[in-house]
Amino acid sequence: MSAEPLLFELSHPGRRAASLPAPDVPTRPLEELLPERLRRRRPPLLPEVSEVDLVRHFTALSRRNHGVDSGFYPLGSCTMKYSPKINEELAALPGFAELHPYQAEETVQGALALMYELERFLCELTGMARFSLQPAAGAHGELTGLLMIRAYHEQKGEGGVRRRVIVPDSAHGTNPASAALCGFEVVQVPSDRSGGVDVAALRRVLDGRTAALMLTNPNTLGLFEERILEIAHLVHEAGGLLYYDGANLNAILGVARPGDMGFDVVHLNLHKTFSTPHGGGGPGSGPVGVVQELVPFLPVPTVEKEGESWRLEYDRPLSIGKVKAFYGHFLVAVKAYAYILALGPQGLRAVSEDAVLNANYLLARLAPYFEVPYRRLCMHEFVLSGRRQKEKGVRTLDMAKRLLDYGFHAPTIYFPLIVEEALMIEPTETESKETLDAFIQAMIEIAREAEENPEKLRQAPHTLPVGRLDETEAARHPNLRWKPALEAGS
Amino acid sequence: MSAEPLLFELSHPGRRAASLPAPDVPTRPLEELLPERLRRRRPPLLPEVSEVDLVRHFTALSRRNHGVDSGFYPLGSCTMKYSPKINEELAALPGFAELHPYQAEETVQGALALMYELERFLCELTGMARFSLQPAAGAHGELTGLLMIRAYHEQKGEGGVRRRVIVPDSAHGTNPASAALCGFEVVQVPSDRSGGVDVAALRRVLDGRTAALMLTNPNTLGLFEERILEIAHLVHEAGGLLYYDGANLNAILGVARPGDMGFDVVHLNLHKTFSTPHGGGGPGSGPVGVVQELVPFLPVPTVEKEGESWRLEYDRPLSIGKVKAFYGHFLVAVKAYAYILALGPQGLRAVSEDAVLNANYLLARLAPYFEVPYRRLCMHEFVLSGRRQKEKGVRTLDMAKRLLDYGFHAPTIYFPLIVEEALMIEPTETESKETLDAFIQAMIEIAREAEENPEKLRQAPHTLPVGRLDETEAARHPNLRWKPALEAGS
Amino acid sequence: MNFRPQTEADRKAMLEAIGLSAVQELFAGLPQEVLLDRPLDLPGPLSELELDRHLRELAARNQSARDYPCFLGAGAYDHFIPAVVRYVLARSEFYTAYTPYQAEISQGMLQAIYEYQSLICLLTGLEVANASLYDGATAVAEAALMAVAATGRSEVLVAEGVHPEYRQVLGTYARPRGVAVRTLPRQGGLLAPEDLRKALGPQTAAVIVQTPNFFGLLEDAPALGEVVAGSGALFVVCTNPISLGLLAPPGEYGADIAVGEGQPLGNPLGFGGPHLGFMACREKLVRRLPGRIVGATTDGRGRRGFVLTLQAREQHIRREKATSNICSNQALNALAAAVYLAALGPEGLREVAELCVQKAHYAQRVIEERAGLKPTFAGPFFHEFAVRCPADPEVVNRRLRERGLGGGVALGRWYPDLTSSLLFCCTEKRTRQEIDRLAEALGECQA
Amino acid sequence: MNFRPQTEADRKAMLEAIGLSAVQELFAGLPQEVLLDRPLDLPGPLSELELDRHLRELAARNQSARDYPCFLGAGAYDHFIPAVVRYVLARSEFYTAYTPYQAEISQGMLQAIYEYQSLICLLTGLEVANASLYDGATAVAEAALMAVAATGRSEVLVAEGVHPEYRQVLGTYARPRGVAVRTLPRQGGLLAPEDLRKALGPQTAAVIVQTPNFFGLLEDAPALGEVVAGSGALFVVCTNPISLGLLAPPGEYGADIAVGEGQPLGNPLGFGGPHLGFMACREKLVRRLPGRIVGATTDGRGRRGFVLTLQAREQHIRREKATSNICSNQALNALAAAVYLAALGPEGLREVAELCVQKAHYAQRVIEERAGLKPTFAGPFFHEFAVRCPADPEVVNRRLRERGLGGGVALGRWYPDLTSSLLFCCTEKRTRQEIDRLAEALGECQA
Ligand SMILES: Cc1ncc(COP(=O)(O)O)c(C=O)c1O
Ligand SMILES: Cc1ncc(COP(=O)(O)O)c(C=O)c1O
Repeated sequence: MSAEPLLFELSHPGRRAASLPAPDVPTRPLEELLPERLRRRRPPLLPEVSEVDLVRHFTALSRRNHGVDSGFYPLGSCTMKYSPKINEELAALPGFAELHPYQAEETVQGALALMYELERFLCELTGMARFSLQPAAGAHGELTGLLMIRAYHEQKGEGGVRRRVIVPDSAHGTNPASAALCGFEVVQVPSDRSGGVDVAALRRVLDGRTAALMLTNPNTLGLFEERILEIAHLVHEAGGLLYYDGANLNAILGVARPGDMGFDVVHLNLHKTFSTPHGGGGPGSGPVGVVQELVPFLPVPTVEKEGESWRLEYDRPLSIGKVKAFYGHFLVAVKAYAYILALGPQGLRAVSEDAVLNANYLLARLAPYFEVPYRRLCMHEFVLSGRRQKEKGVRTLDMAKRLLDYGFHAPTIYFPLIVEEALMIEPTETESKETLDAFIQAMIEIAREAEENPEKLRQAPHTLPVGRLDETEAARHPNLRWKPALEAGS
Repeated sequence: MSAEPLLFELSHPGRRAASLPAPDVPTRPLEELLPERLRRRRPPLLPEVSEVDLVRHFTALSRRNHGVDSGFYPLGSCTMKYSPKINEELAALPGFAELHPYQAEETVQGALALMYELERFLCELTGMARFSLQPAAGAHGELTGLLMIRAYHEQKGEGGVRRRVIVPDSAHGTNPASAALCGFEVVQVPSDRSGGVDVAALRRVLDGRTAALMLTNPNTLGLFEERILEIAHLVHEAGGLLYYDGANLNAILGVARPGDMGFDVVHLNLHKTFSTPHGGGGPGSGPVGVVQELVPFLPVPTVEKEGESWRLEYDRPLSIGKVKAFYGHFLVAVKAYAYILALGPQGLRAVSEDAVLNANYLLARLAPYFEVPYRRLCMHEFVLSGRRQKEKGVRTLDMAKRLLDYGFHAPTIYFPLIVEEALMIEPTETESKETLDAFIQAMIEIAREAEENPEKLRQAPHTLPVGRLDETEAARHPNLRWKPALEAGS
Repeated sequence: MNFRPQTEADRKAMLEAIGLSAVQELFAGLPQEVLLDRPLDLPGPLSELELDRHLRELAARNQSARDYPCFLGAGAYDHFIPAVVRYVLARSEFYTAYTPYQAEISQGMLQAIYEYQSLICLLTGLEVANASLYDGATAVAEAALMAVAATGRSEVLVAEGVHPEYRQVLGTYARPRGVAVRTLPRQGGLLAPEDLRKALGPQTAAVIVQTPNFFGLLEDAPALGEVVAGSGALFVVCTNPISLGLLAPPGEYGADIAVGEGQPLGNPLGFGGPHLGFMACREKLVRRLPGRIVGATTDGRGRRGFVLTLQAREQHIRREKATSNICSNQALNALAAAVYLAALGPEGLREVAELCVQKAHYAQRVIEERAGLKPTFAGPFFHEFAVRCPADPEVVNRRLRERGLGGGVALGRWYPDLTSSLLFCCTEKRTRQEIDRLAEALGECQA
Repeated sequence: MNFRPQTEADRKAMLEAIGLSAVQELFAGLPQEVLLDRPLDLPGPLSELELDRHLRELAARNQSARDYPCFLGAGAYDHFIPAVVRYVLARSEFYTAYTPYQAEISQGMLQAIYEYQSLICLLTGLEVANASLYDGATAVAEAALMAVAATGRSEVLVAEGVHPEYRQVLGTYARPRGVAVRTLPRQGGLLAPEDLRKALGPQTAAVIVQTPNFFGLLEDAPALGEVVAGSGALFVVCTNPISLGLLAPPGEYGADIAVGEGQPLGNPLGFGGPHLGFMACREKLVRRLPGRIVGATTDGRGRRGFVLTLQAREQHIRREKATSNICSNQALNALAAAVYLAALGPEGLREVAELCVQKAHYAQRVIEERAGLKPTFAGPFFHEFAVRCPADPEVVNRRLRERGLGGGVALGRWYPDLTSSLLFCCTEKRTRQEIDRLAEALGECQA
């Protein structure tokens, strides 16, 4: 596959793809409408290309990209499952995609009903009292949830003292980052030898300054926090709240609910568990649910039902306010709503069963070849360590790159931080045994190559349009945009 | 790129992609409804795959296929131009795609209006009196046109004698095949040295037995039949009709019209000139137009306008009848209609100007490296001969295969039959100078390779998922379908 | 809109390379008299925005099967199409390709067609299938001509229960070739084996029946096949591929050629086209088969690959001696059919077929019970059935439309003795509620 | 529906490999007390057909911008989106990928984002851009926090003409960080440079203005920029990217950070989301930038490639010390923006902007002439303008709807002194006829 030029390199003065109608209204000279001083002197140097150039360029780029539809994508913590095609069509219906957020409520009853119902579904799945669909992604959900926790403590007059958020060392980076964004002090608790929160250490940090403990359960090691009820009790006893990072809900749909474990606030990643494709990095959607006591703090607006009609409610005096313009990623919500309805209660539970089964199968089959830091049944994902291979001079990065040659996306690597040379593998329920077996074969092959031909791994990938890219160089001398020729010289 | 298994090889009992609702009506035992004897004993051995299998399989197959959107496709006589994306969306509108052909006329006024208007457009473009949109493709249009010619002669009492259709030796294979299908005797006339019809030879075969002369103009050599008016006069004088194979209308939109050249019947390939993508082999659409005298013979139904409404007319006593169920490839017609409106009169003429310019540019630049059988300005396409390279032991087939390695589709080869080792090149107007220049470079490179490294060409292609495929073997031991294991043994 | 990338500067440079100075000179070879001396009298150009608006306005002037429940069948069927079919068809590598003349760069489409051929063989129980024909009607006509060529005989017998438009097309194709087409009358909507036996003669090249036939009835195809067997004629069965989820494959009861309309397999109604003609036959007839055929072969390294094969049958090689004139076919529709069949699988296809059967039979029952309309015919049927209306069927249809319901197909148009009959179809998409509404409305409309 | 490929036989084999005998055993590690002892109380499952029907029913209960002309703006704009944008977004290699963590297998998305960043730089006249933020509102908030971090100061000044919801979100983000937000009042709808000068202080980290502002008015951004220059505060300009087809790029008049809502660039209204927050800044601020950034680099053979870079700013490396908590962003929306901008090119973008300007000004004129409604503000505006209604704006909107017209945004909701004003927007999609209808209807509705 030859290199694909940049759009700008394809540009040719005078070409053009899109066409526009001539003005059908009487026009006036632009000078009379927009003051000269505020006008652009030169048009922006956008590329000038024809429609065929554009189509070929982006078609070619797409062919240099791996998606779930291209093949296996065992990126741990990311739940790269197959998303039903029908959902894309449904979210594109003009009756959803072409609604303006400020239309009168009576003209968007279908949309409001959908949001209302989806909220109910998420409540049932998590055991929360209410949800807000507004957060744009998981991290945004964390921010929203922590703001509510903050507001809760403030309302109880403890805002000034409860300034600490406890986060396990296995937590996703967004957890501490969100806590900091909320103005909290981040306190890290270590994990114990079985991969769970070190409860003794937790006890030591819990006190009157504790605002919340943020947990991912199953955690990022793919392990269920077995002492969760005890932890919840301790946190609540200390006057803190328990926050659930729900990126991993895919493991426990219909099996267990954060609400029943004692969590007070939950965010979900619709773009993971609820099968809205990840878009190459987004858009996602990170709804936040809360127990009854925190309902007053939800962001505005909420969706309320009265009789057979739905409306947006802004009059919520204790609300943390707005976290985003309008009402969240509605078109993503459409897909999640469709997904839940398509699967139904049994289907959702079966999702988790197969997700966990697939993960344990992979783990069992790979265990002989890689170091397994925690020897337990895992949930929807598990973490291996590349320590054994490292001794041969092969790093986890090398194995990841080599996997690309086998036509697989690599697992998440070097996360969670507490496992040396981590490989975090999440197969999801939408992969067949045949695919898992092919992946196992490739991994075994790679373990063998690590012994016999480490150089091959260190040089990988070998079969892609580019070889291993120099990330250090990229960070040292940032080249972050195409520069017009004149400027480039400077 | 690794081999992609057959759907059947992916099959796994118990898997399934599509889901269906349970019956919502009271059901009765199937035995009571369908006699046992007429029922299937075993379900057909269709593959059993999940939706993700299906998506990955066909995504992978698509990546092993070259379309115009992937790159240059200079397949002569096929007019592989870029087709606007908007047209695909318009043809998919439920108001078009989900119409039943037997709906009441008052419920399909928009569709009938579109057909009516498209007929007018095609009349204006060709100088014909009326068109029928019913033929499914070019060859089907030929059949329809020849049937009308037959009916015309029959009506004049000459059906019994006018049984010959004259076809130049440069004609597309469908021309003689269609004539034969119509029960005509095919008489071939040779081309003269300048690539046109040998008029003297034509004179010799024209007589009272002549039903028609079928011409492609510009012909398949990409040359305009300069003596067309004389030819038309001769044919008409002999009592025959003149048939226009309009696959090549792309060369003369708004420049010249078959009707003005003396043609009586014209078929067009909407899937070539009118930019409806070819679908990997179809569907096409081959409307047929006729001069006033032949209008009574058009297939039924025609679309008629009365006041501000449109209707289908079946009551046409002289009609040749039906050539196809329903009304032709309506959804293809939608795209052609949109295309014509998008371009407008100047735009359509500009299409032909650029198509002809592109072809002549290629011809001028390639002429030093390949034998040019006819040294004239060409129209939208031209034919080279690989004779020079053949002397080095490199056949046109080898050069075609080698072009694939350069990321281009090959030209049409070994057609027209009258040019030895023919390479028939049609760039179309949607290719940029840069693309043409890249193609020229590749062709020059290949001409050089033919001198220096003929073996490399004979072994080409080298960069595709498969090497050169054994067509002889395929024809000798036909393997035309996947066979279930049991049967395969037999 | 403008899809030409050349700019004036490009044109100038290119003209220079050619040795010309103006674009008009490119057309210097055309006789002056044929040059159009005026601009084309056509509307446009429109920008994409205007075009979009205009076409949507036209589309909005139609009422589609999304706007009211469609009970029309008669050769075009309102089935549910899974989204995955549209996903695959939207891959531009497929839909912007030409016929795969260069196999190595077109393996995707070739393999897909090979899979399609295999699926059609599995459905029909026959040994080879082509890559598609234009539609069901032309497939019937091509089958007839194929039989004529294979047998050297000159007469074709066709059951009256074959779609009237298919029979018209058959006539159109047969006439100029001097092939006589005889229509065999129906008894109770069906072709009686006895009638067939009497009609069969030494000049009979083919016997063509359709099952489920135009009235939705199941012909006694095995019995008819037995009559044909040994007569020297070929037995051509036109069938609805969805019905083969439940019904015996034609290959099992003696069909030599199976044809039909493949639209129900994942192709939209499209106001009648593009649809998909499928054709399968016995292996021994393969060199008579019209149209493209894809075969598997290998490359120099033994890797499997696919090519267009047996091209000596085709027009571009054999010209006037070809088995047919067909060139472009319905490749993309065939791809849709392949994806559809694979999406459903054996169980899904059976379910669709059974839903059709159950819903149609329920509809027939409630129409009789609630509207008092009697079935026109008595035999077993698949998913279409005719009923007799006291009122003029066209008036009934209009009244149904006023009630937001699609009507039925008035049979009188083709069968003068059936002027009071309407043909209704139920696919899996029709709900009980829609059927009940139809039954009630039909009752009201008779007044 | 069911998207799990495992069959019972597969499950059995896999359990065996694990050493278990039943699926439930996989959950043995969960405390008994947390196991859900009942089925979920949820509807479904639905087949694809039922799902399709149900969602279409819901969609049909909304009136979209296709059903009536949309004159609403205020942060979400009804622009025409060329089909090519949807084509590119439908390539599953893009939309089913995750964030491109493994660069070599994700070059397509990485290059596309690099192109997007370049386009945003060209539009805004700034030196670096990130790969996207959630929306315009959070982009404003992130810019404020970025300025606070960069300057070490604690107060942010925001013009009252900044979208009220953006200011609310800014407040939500600022409050817990102890950042004070002061709103600068408007004079005639605009921020007066004098007022800004007075408000600027030694603790001012950022001055945030929007132009065209919420009322559609053009702030005197160059004058404001001059006031900010040298104050030690950063000048943050929120802008509509379409307007930059005609208006001076923020980088030219001293903006340190440019942010805005990218939805108008090829993204549908979507009832408010997902949209696209864009952000560009001066090079020296790059290590403060939130979110993903793609950079060009090379492989071992010197071939150009693209990677996520400067990750030391981000949460997965720096955790609580990161510049922001953002992880997933709006990659696909950014891709749409890139395709849209490339489709239009410089000339097309200027045309869209000019069509907006001309239509909006025409609308303002005819509304004044025919409906007698006076503009609320006097200054130059882009494609939105407020008018004063004698009648209650909510009542006017309802009456407009009865006439098949979209209404305007009632400003009283956020600006108590503007309760009688309605804000209207005209994009290139609005036709003269629609505008004339609006003007006439507005006249009728005042009675
Ligand atoms: C455990 C966990 N928490 C939080 C997040 C953040 O979610 P998002 O990327 O949607 O902001 C992720 C996603 O990467 C995650 O895996
Ligand atoms: C000159 C010419 N005539 C006729 C045809 C037949 O058209 P179709 O393939 O649509 O049947 C073609 C297409 O290949 C052609 O190029």
